[in-house]
Parts: sequence; C-alpha cells; structure tokens
Amino acid sequence: MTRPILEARGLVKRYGRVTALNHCDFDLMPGEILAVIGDNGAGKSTLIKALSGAIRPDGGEILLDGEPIAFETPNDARRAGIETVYQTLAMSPALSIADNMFMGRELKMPGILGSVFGKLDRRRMEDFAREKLAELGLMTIQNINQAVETLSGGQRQGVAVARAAAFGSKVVILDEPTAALGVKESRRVLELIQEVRSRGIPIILISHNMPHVFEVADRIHVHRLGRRLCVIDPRDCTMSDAVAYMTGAREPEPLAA
Amino acid sequence: MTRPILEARGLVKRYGRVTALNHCDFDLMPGEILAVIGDNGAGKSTLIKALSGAIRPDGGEILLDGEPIAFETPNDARRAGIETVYQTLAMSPALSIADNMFMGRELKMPGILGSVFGKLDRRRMEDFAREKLAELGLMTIQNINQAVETLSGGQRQGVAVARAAAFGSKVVILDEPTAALGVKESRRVLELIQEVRSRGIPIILISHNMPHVFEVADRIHVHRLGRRLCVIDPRDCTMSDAVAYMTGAREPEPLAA
Amino acid sequence: ADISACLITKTDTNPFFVKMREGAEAKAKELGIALNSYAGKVDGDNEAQVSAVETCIANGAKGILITASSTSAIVPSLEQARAAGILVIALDTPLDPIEAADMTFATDNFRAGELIGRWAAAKLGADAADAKIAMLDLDVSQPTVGVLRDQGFLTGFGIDVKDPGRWGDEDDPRVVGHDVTQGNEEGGRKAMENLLAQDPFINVVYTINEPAAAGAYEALRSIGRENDVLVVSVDGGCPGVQNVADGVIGATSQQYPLLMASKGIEAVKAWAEDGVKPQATEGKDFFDTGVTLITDEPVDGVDSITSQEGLALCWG
Amino acid sequence: MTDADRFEDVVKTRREESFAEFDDQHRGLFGRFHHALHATPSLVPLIVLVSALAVFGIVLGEKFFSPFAMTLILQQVQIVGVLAAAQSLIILTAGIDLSVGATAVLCSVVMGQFTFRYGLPPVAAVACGMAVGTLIGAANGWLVSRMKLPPFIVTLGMWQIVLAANYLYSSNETIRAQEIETEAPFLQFLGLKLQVGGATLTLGVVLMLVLVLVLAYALRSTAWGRHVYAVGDDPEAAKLAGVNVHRTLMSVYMLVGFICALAGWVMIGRFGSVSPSATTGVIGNIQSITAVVIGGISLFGGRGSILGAFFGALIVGVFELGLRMSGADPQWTYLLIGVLIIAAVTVDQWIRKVTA
Amino acid sequence: MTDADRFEDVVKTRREESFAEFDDQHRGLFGRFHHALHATPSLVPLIVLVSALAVFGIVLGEKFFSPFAMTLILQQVQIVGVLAAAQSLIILTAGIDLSVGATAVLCSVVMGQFTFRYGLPPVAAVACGMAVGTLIGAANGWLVSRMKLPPFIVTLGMWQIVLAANYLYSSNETIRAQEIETEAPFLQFLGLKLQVGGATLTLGVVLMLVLVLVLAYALRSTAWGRHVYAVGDDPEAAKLAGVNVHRTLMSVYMLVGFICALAGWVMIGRFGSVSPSATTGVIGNIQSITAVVIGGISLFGGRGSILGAFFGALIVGVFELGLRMSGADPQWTYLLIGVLIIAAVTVDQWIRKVTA
Ligand SMILES: Nc1ncnc2c1ncn2[C@@H]1O[C@H](COP(=O)(O)OP(=O)(O)OP(=O)(O)O)[C@@H](O)[C@H]1O
Ligand SMILES: Nc1ncnc2c1ncn2[C@@H]1O[C@H](COP(=O)(O)OP(=O)(O)OP(=O)(O)O)[C@@H](O)[C@H]1O
Ligand SMILES: O[C@@H]1[C@@H](O)[C@H](O)OC[C@H]1O
Ligand SMILES: [Mg+2]
Ligand SMILES: [Mg+2]
Repeated sequence: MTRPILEARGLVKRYGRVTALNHCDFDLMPGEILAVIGDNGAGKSTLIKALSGAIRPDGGEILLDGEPIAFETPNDARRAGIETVYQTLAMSPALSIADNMFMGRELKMPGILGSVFGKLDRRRMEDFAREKLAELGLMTIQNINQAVETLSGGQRQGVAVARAAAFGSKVVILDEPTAALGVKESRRVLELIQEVRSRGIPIILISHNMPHVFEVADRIHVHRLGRRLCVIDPRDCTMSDAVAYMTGAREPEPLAA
Repeated sequence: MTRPILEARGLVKRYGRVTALNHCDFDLMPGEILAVIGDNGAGKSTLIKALSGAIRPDGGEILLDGEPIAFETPNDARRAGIETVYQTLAMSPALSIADNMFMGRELKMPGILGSVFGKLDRRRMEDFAREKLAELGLMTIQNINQAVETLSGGQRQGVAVARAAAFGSKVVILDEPTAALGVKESRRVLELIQEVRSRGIPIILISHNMPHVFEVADRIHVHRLGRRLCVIDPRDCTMSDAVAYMTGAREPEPLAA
Repeated sequence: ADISACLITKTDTNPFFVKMREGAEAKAKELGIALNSYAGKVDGDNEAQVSAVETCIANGAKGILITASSTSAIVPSLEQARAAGILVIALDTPLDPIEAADMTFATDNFRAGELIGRWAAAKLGADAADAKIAMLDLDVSQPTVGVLRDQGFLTGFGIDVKDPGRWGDEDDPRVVGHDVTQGNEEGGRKAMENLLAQDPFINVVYTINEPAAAGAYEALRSIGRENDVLVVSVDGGCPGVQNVADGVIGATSQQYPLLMASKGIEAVKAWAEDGVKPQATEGKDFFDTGVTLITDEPVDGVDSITSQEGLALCWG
Repeated sequence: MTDADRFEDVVKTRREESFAEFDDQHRGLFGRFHHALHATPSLVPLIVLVSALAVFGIVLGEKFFSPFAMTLILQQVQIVGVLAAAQSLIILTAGIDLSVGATAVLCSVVMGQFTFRYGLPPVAAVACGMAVGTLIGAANGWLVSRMKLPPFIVTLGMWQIVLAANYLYSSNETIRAQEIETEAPFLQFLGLKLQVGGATLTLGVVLMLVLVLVLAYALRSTAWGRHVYAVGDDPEAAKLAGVNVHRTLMSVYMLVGFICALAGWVMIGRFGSVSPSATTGVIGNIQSITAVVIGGISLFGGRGSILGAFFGALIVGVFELGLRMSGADPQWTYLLIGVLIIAAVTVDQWIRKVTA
Repeated sequence: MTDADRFEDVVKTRREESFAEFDDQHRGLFGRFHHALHATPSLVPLIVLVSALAVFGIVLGEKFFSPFAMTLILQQVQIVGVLAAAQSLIILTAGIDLSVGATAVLCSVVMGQFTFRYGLPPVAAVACGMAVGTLIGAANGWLVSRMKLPPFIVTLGMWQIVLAANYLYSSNETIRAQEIETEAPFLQFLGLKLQVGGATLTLGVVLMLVLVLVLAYALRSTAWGRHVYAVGDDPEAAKLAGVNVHRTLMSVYMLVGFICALAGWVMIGRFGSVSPSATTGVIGNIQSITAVVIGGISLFGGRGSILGAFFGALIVGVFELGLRMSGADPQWTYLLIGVLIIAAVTVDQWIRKVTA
C-alpha cells in the first residue's frame, strides 16, 4: 500500500462554543483527486484551513510525506508546495488581477532593473494572467488591470483558481472552486483539475456539485459533524448513496472503502 | 396579454471603461419564477442591483406595475415590497444571525417597554430566525447568537435567503442563492422558492445551476454581454440550447419565446 | 499706511497675548502703521514663529515684535530678518543671546517669581521653616517663563534651587511636588488635586499664572481648605486682581503687556521714519516694563500695592 | 426528470433533525469565565481596571484606597468619561471625532457668555449651549453622510474651526467662578456635591454614570443601537439590508454634539469658571479616543461596547492619580502613562488570546 | 455519463473567443481627462493644489507668485512633507502613527547631544540618530505585528514615551545655532542653500523631493510595494495569499522610524538649532495625517498614492502662507484652514464623483 502524501489524525478545532473539527482524520494519496463533501457547516473549510496552515488546530497531528509538520503560516505550506484556493478567495480587493495572481511571487525585470531596483515586470505578469484567464474561458474580463473588487463574483473565483493551478507543485487544494462559476467556466475548472492531476499533482476538491464530484474524483471523503464519516469510491457508490451518508439519512458500514 | 409587474427598458450602466449593462431590457410577469442565466460577468448582478435600487443606472427606465419608478436606495425598493438576496449577501459580519435577519424591521417588546423604551424582543426574533433556518435544513448552526462572520459560507447564504423569503411581499430577487449551499440546503431553497410563488409572489432567480433552473423556472431570461439576448421557455428548450445561447455557441432566432 | 509691522506671539489663546495684541493694534492704528499678527499654535511653537518671520520678510515689514517661544531656536530666523533691514523687538521674553534683538521690552520674570516667594515666606513667618509647598508649573517641556518664575519663587522663599535652568531638581523637603497646569483652570484644578492626594497638608501653592490659581482654588475649596492655604501667582490680569480682592489669590506679580506692545510699535515707527533704535533701561540690558506685587495683606520688606490700585492698572 | 437529478431525491424526504450539539469541553470555573469573556467584551478592560486598582492599592496602601482618592478619580475622569461616551458612538460607526473636546469648550463658553454678555436666564443659556453642540454635530454628520467625506478630515477641520471660533467669540476672557456663583449658580449645577463619608460625588459624576448606562442600553437593546453597529460594521451591507444609513449617521453625530455640550456643562461644574483656553479643547479628542481604544472598541467600527470605553477612561484616571500619588514627577508620569497605555492593551489582547 | 450532464457538452468544445469589447463612450478631451483621473488618483490633490495657488496668486499678486515665496512654501513644508511620506507608508498598511513627530524631535536631540555631550563626530552622531529612529520604528512594528496591538494605541503610547524621554534626556536644553555652526556644521548639512535667482532651495527640500519620488517608485513598481498595499487592503487575505505580513509590517515601521530620523536631521538644517521642545513633537502627527488624508490616502489602508500625500502637504503649506501673507489674524487663519481642509476634500470627492 502506498503512503498518503498528506494525512491528518484526530484534528480538533473549537471556536468558543462551536466545535468545527471533532477528532477528524484525513488521507490524501499521491496523484489522486480526493473530493471532500458534506453539509454546510460540516467543517470542510476548517479542515483544509488546518491542512494549509491558515489556522492552527487545537489538537491532532498533520503529516506531509509521512513527516509530522506544523505550518505556522499559509506561507510555510505554500513553500512546501501546497497551494490553496480558500472559500473566501484571499484576494486584495483594491489590487489588480495580475497583482493578485503574483502576490508573494512577483516577476522582476531582467537585468539590473530587476536585480538592483527590484522593478516588477508588469508586462510579463499581465500577459501570463491574461493567458491563464483565457484558459478558464473567462472572456468577459475587459481590463486585466481592473481592481479585483470590481470583478463579478464568478470572475473573482476564476482568478483565484487560475492562481492555484498555475503555481501548485505538491498539493492543490480547492475549496468550492466552482460555486460562483458559470457552466462554461466550471467546465474549464474541471478540465484544469484533471490536467493538474495529469502533472502528477494530487488535488483536494471541496464541492457541493455531485455530478462534478463523481465525474472527476478518485475517492470521496464524506465529512459530517466535524469529522470524516467514511471514504467512498465513486465507482462503487451512487450519488444518492453519497448524499445519504453526508446528510445522515444512512449510516455507513464500519470501515467503508 | 397581462402586464409585466416589473420591467426595464434600455438600461445602461458603465463602470469607468467597463460596460456592465448595454441597453438591457427586462420583464417579470405576475406570479412567475423567472430565471436569469448568463456567463460570469455578463451583467446579471448589475441588472438586479439596478432593479432593487442598489445602483442607479446611467440610462434607461424601470417600471413597477407599469409606473416608472426611480429607487434612490434599496430601502425604497424594500418599502415597495421588493426583497433581494444580493450575491454579496449584505450582512453585518459582527452582528448575530437574528440581528441580521431583522435588520431594519426589528420586533419590539409588547407594551411600554417596546413603545417607550424601544426595547427589542430578542426572544421572539431568535425563535423566528431559528424556525426559518430549520425550514431550510440548516441544522449545523449551533448557536443562533453566533456572529454571522463565524458562519460557514453556506450557512451565511442560508441566512440571507431565509430573510428574503420571510419578508418579500411583491417581488423576491435571489442572486445565486444556492451557490454555496449543500445538496440538502439547495433543495430546501428550491422548495422555498416554489412556496413563495404559491403565495402569488413572483421571483427572479439568478443561477448557474441548469438542472435547478429548468426544474423551477417558468421562463428563462438569457443574459449575454450586458443585455438580454432572448427569453426561452424551459418546456420548449433543452438545457443544451440554453447553454448554447448564453455562451454564444448559438444565435437565437429573432424574437424567440 | 506704507509702514508695516508684525506682531508674533507665543499663542493667542492666552489672555495675556490677546491683550498684548489689542494694545499693539490700538497703537498701530493711532500711528498709522499696518500691523499683521501671528501666533503659534501651542506654547513653545517655534516652527510657527519661524514661518511667521519668513512671511514678514516676504511681506516687506519694517519691524517685528516677537515674544519668542524658543528663545534661542528663533535666533537664526531673526538674524535673517535683521539682515533684511527689519527692526526686531523682543517683547515679554528676552532672546538668547539678548543682543539677537535690537531691543527687549519685558517683565523680569525671575523677579516676578521672587516677589511672591518673598511675600509668602514673610507671611508665614516662622512657619515658613516647615511649610508644605505645591508648585503648579506650566508644562512638562519647561518653557523659560515657567522656569524663571518657579525658580524665582523658590529663591524668594529661601529654598536652594540647584540648577536655576530647570525646575524639579531641588531637594528641600518643603517642596511637596511639581505638577503641570497648561496655564489654565482645568490644569490648575487637576494638578492641585494630584498634589493634595500626595500630601493633604499643603499650605503654600505657587501657580504659574492666575487661571491656574483659580483652578487650584476650586480644588482646595472642594475639600474645605480654601481658607488655610496661601495661593500666589503671576500676571495681574483683571480677573486675577479681582481674585486677589476676593481672597482667592493671596498675592500676584503684575506685569504690563500693553505697555510692552505700545512701546514696541512706537519703536518701529521711529526706526522706519528716522532710523533710530530704542534705548535700554538704565543699568539693564533690556527695557524693563516693570513688575509690581499686588496684595491686600502687605508684609514688611516687600513693596506692594493693593488690589484696588491694581485694578486700575490691570489688563484684560 | 433526468437520472442525475435523482440523487437529490434523498434529501426530498424530510427527516426529524435537531441542531448539532457537541460535548461542552469547557466546564468548571475556567469554562464559565471563558464564556463570560466571550459574551461580555467589556469584561476585559474591567479586569485591567481592577488589577490596576489592586496594584496601586498594594503599593500606596490606604492613602489610595480611601473613599477620597477613589471618588477623586471619578471626578477627574468625568469630562473625559462623558467625551469618551460620545466618541464611542462615532467610533462604532467606523468614524472618529476630533472635534469633541473643542465642541465641549465652545458650548461651555456659549453657556457662560449667553448668560453674562446677553443676560439670558442661565437655564436658557444652557439650552442654547446644547443647541450649539447639536448643530455642530449635525454639521459633522451631514458632511460625513451626505457629502461622503472621511470623518477624520471633517472633524479635523471642525476642530480647528470650533476652537478658533471659541477664542474669537470669547476674546479669551474667563468668566470667574465667584461671579458665576453669585449671579448664575445654575451654570455650576453639575458641580453640586453629594458627600457620603469621605466619598464625594458630584452631579457631573452621576450624569456620566447615567449617560453611560443609558447609552449601553440603547446600543444593546434598541433597533437604533443595532443600526449603529451595522453601519459601522459594513455600511454598504447595512444599506442593502435596509438600514437608513443617512438617518443613523445623522442621529449619531447630532447626539454626540449634544453629549459634548453636556460635557461643557460638566466642565463648568468642575472648574467653577468658564475658560475658553481649557486644555480639553486641544487634547480632549486624543484623551477620549485613548479611553475608547483601551476599552476595546475597534477603530474600524462595529465592535465593542460603551461600558468598555468607560472602563478605559477609568484605567487612565487610575494610572494618572496612582502615579502622581507615588510621587513620580510629571515628566516621568507622562512617560509611564505611555508605557501603561501599551501595557493595558497588551494585557487585553493576551486575555482575549488565551481565552479565544 | 448521465442525461442531465449532457448540457455541459456544449461547452466542452472550445471555440475561438476574444475578450469582450464595447464602444468606448468617453472619447475626446473629457474622456481622456476622465481616464487620467482614474489611472492617477494623485491628480485630484494636484488639481486642488494648482487651484489654491491660482487663487492666492490672483489675490496677492506677484508678492505671492515670486520665486522667493514659491520656494518659501517648499521650505516651510519640508518637515511635514518628510513626515507625511512616512505617515503615508503606515496608513497604507491600515495603521496610523502618532509618534512620527516626537520621534523626529528625539532623533534631532540625539544627533545634537551625541555630538556636544559625548563628543562624537557629527557624522557618527547623525548615524546614531538614524539608528534610534529605526529602533523606535522597530518597537512600534513589533508591537503591532507580533503582539497584534492596534497601531493607534501603540503609537499613542510611544508618542508620550518618546516625547517625555526627549525632555528628560535633553534636560530641555536647546543647542544654539551659533554653536552648531562653529563646532559641528555637518549637523546643519541639510540646511545648505542652493540659490537660483530669488528661488532658494535647501538640501532638506531636495531630500524631501527625492524621498517622495523614491518611495513612489518603490510602492508602485516593486514587490515590496505591492505587499504594503496588500497588507493594508486585507491582512488576512494577504497572509493567505502568501505575503509575509510580519516582515512587511516590520519593514514599513522600521523604514518609517528611519524617515522620521531624517526629518529630525532636516529640522536641524531648517532651524539651525536643536530644540527638544519643537512643536513638531506635539503636532507633527496631526499635521502629517492631515497632509496624507487631504492627499486622498484612505485611513482604512490599501488605497492612495504617496504623491498625493506630498501634494496634501503642499496644499496646507500654500493655504498657510497665503493666508498669513494676506494678513489674516491668526485665529481667523486657523479657522479658515479648518474650512479649507474640509473644502479641499469636498472638491476631491466631487471630482471623483463627476468622473466616476
Ligand atoms: N471563526 C469562526 N468562529 C466561530 N465559528 C466558526 C468560525 N469558523 C467556522 N466556524 C464554525 O465552524 C463550523 C464549520 O465551519 P466550516 O466553514 O468549516 O464549514 P464548511 O463545511 O466549510 O461549510 P460550507 O460548505 O458551508 O462552506 C460552522 O458551524 C461554523 O459556524
Ligand atoms: N463596481 C464595479 N466597478 C467596475 N466594474 C464592475 C463593477 N461591478 C461590476 N463590474 C463589471 O461589470 C461586469 C458585470 O458584472 P456583474 O457582477 O453584473 O456580472 P454577473 O453577470 O453577475 O456575473 P457572475 O455570474 O459572475 O456573478 C463585469 O465585467 C464586472 O467586472
Ligand atoms: O508672560 C506670559 C504669561 O503671563 C502667560 O500666562 O504665559 C505666557 C507668558 O509668556
Ligand atoms: Mg466551507
Ligand atoms: Mg453576479
């Protein structure tokens, strides 16, 4: 059996009187697309925030390649190659699309201008951003220097997804990446996910869209009441089964999948 | 032929160099569920913001019951019975769920406490909020006095939808109400929409979820590049047709539906 | 009028300077001189005074009358002005060095303090040996007027002041403490309360000026000690002299800002028309506009006038 | 209905559901404390306040813990306390008011001059003072709400305007306490004393306490209060949610102007005299903002409680008196208060963190 | 694959697509102007500045429009200008720095006292001053970034600490210009004058101009600058997006401390002497914040340009000199400046609105 590339054991996270993670386990295998599904408020976002260093769990441990790790900041996780699209998107509203895509990894001008004066290579960043957005079919963006706050909900999400897909090297985490996207744009994101996987990079996909989940996922982690209820194989189960588990209409057999 | 209850002619809205509405027409018939579909950034949210007084269009006119109107603020629209769930949800993050649901229409205590001292009837507002959330199946909310900013993305959306459905009297406008919702919660919203319609109140529903649109809509307004491309009848068209129109893969016949 | 002059005061929120300006304006009108007035924002505002001097140069003024906020820091700007042929007169506060001005019309602030110090000591007589003194000063930045009056008072009272350039470094146990008042009623009351909380048996209160004294009096009154504490002050403004008459203040040193101002304006006119500069008082390096002790309980060895006489001379 | 839709059938039948519940892990004393902190944010400055009292009490002994010293603190903070209540309201709307102190001083001057210069009955003069304060507030509110100018700039400008108007109008003349006492004692009404043992309370102190309690009630338990929070939290969202943002802002700024006028009246009570050069005009704004921020109200609006601001004012008052009583000289007191401001907020943050 | 999915097939085949385009409706001069305003927010304060110059020029004639008066404005704003550059950086991170003025004064005192009290060579003393400034900045930054304290409170405390330390350390003694000139002229280096016709530029003015330009470049065109904006815009988002928020904040606060020390050096150049009671220590913060806000930088962070702040400082400078030269009485000057602060921002808002 192969080792999980990213795993978590017994994660606990409480917010005051609210328990968001209740001794939650998690495993991501190399090269797979793992979907995470669950009711609203089940704790999915909290789980991936713990995995990507955005919050520190109150208990439990996380292992990357079998080694226990403790990310202090999302930057640590990013440096370890884990790229995340948060549900809140994590963008600076007043900055432009290109600025946001390259935040923290800006491109400098070649030569002395870049090395000594630290001058940014606007042109190259803008071209890259435009190209990535075109790949996602986001053709309604009229001005690549538009501030992100002036984008429509879906356009904004597209920018965040393009950023993660372009830069992820070890694990890509997507928290409801298509929630606000149109039919065409969602389709492009699914294609993108598969393309990233074909580069050998495993993906965690949180989504409420069952047809999409069943279309692309290799395994499905069902989250309920702050913990992993079971893991199912989309080839063995129907969407109805999955929905029945996650809503509590049916109990999984012990040790499912 | 019956008169539209809400209509718009030639609406224009520009943001600097970006054209969001480009001479857009719109009609909502009494008692119907009208879906609005379109690519990301097509201008759907801008359209409903213009209809609900949240922005003032640069050109064109809006008629309610055949009378030209010019809402100065969302409050004016609300007073006219138009209740809207905005894509950005319009909630005060630091305030509680109940506070947000009753914002601007708080319940006062009976008797002198309420009339003279203006004391709020917390109890009644909380019970009402809890009941509305339960109707939507949002059972993961552990504490009705939780600040809205601590809710999960879907929970937050649920609160906004519950608010609009509970208070709308003439028109209810929903901008992607199920984008962040889980399978069960989305289902409940669809039921709620139908229930509101059965009260005789027409609904405008913006959604990227084609199966849902085709399930509940009476007519479908297809929006493209800032204007109404065509209106289609879900009984005559397939989802593929709709998607083909909105993405520009196919041109509608002149005067469709 | 083709002669123009500038009056630059420390602030214009202090009645002292308001009156000084009124005096200057009246005199300027009488002599047909155009007068522009400037003031700092807060006490000690050198920057605003520098800007004001520069403006006067740009405007082609013939003379500058200034009560300097920072007696030495203003000097380079005034040198520029003098180089441009402008007569510079220091009012109220001598410059450092005093020759940086063409002439100084001022009160001797150290002497003003000394007078009330001597009066208080004489009034207490033998009890002066174990007096408990509260010092209500101007500001933590220790502006020169405040230091001079404070140190003058202590010297007059017979206390060793150590470094006369700053207050607070003496070690005489009779001094209960210093606090700052900003020179107004509000600060006076709070400072008095603070020092009373430290030692409720204070029986002598020095105050930087009369508004601070009035505030201190309110604090004393609120604990019923207004009749057994000596309050002394400096200024001689009409409300202050009235307070001497009413027994709020035991004694105050009166100074004469209107005189300073009118003398200054006359000097500018003389300079502009005849090119002559004013002369200093015999035996001093400045023109002393005088200081007089006002009290209704005169003591031996210190000359004073009554509040009734003081009211005839008071300003504001 | 197509095949793929059918997975939704599972959720079409409704089942009995109850709200999710987890074991409450925070039982016992700490758990309760913890919960109390969350429910009542003003508890944190209260703890800081009590600790400060305790420390000075231990160091200074009964000299400090006397009814005299304790009530002296209340008297010394009464003006800042009233201004801090006003400032809290503005800051809750994500604004800031630099003109509060100047407005208070101008209003006290109006009360005095209207009585002595124009011979109005003192009651009428006080009413005029209140009207002037409310008008200044209305001007601020209108510029902020209608003209959409940043509150910082509006009130910065207003501060200078009001302060200058105050000096110009009064020609900087003080009205003496003795005159007021004999001719218009009503102006000093809020200076009346209630003596109980060594403790001295003035009506001004009582007014401050009542004001804070009334405002706390209004903010917590009335629709208006909720709107104030909503506007401060996210004005755009509040507008979309149906709050009349303009009316809310106007009501807040006008009320604040009125409260500043009250502070002006309190000043006459405390100082006996009417003095246009009172320091409150210059530093009242910074003092009140300090109290508010030490009290845990966010400068970004929408978060915090007015009780906190009141405790914030008391914390500064305790530090000042405590340090002066321990004989620290004024410059060192000044320095230490700087340190203690930072320390108070550090402790506040620390308590919030360990109990998060 | 099920039936209902098939509607997605339509979008599976990719077609040639181009980015959407609409007729540009805003052609012509107005359209260009319009676009320029959007692209360059600092244009608005520039317009206000030019208008103010024009008005005073018309009223006062060539007395005002002389090279002497024009360069005098630059000299009079040099200290506030440098402080405003520093303040802009902090405000862009959604902070505020009340300690800038006090830090500048303390640093100038350190430069002076280290030379005269300890006999250090002036160059070394100036370096020590810079170090002290940077350290104070670092302390502020650490408290804000690591301890998560509100910048307002941190720098309020620091202001008092630095100011009191300044008085205590210097025993409030001024070092006279004559002494510095003869014994350590290097301290006055930034006071050196470049005379061209009636125009007088000092090195301090040149330093201010260079500083503003360099910072404008760094904010616009380097990664660090983008991070500063991102942190001010939404620190949580910036952190999640991979910005090292702590490092960014520390760099900003330390740089600001350093710039304040530069301002201290500029002060020695301008006044010749070293004076611990310079008013900049007390009102430098409000002056610099005023300039920044008039210049259109949002107090909520992340929006605005440093050039705007520079124009803001000039606007105030022009008003002050213009009013003084017209002989307005000082209190009337303050009052008018209050009015003009509000008016300047109203015009700014109005221009933004009609061209939105
Ligand atoms: N900062 C916070 N403070 C308090 N409670 C929180 C906070 N963040 C999350 N919670 C609570 O934790 C629970 C889990 O939230 P989480 O965002 O992980 O849900 P989710 O599974 O991602 O839901 P969704 O599908 O709606 O995004 C929710 O009940 C939520 O209210
Ligand atoms: N405040 C604004 N400033 C500038 N441009 C804006 C602003 N609001 C919207 N836009 C632009 O207007 C266009 C239409 O936006 P809108 O939000 O109406 O799209 P939408 O159809 O609702 O898209 P989605 O499905 O993604 O929500 C977009 O190109 C968007 O970038
Ligand atoms: O002499 C002046 C004094 O009377 C005033 O009270 O304070 C400032 C002094 O310069
Ligand atoms: Mg989530
Ligand atoms: Mg939208």
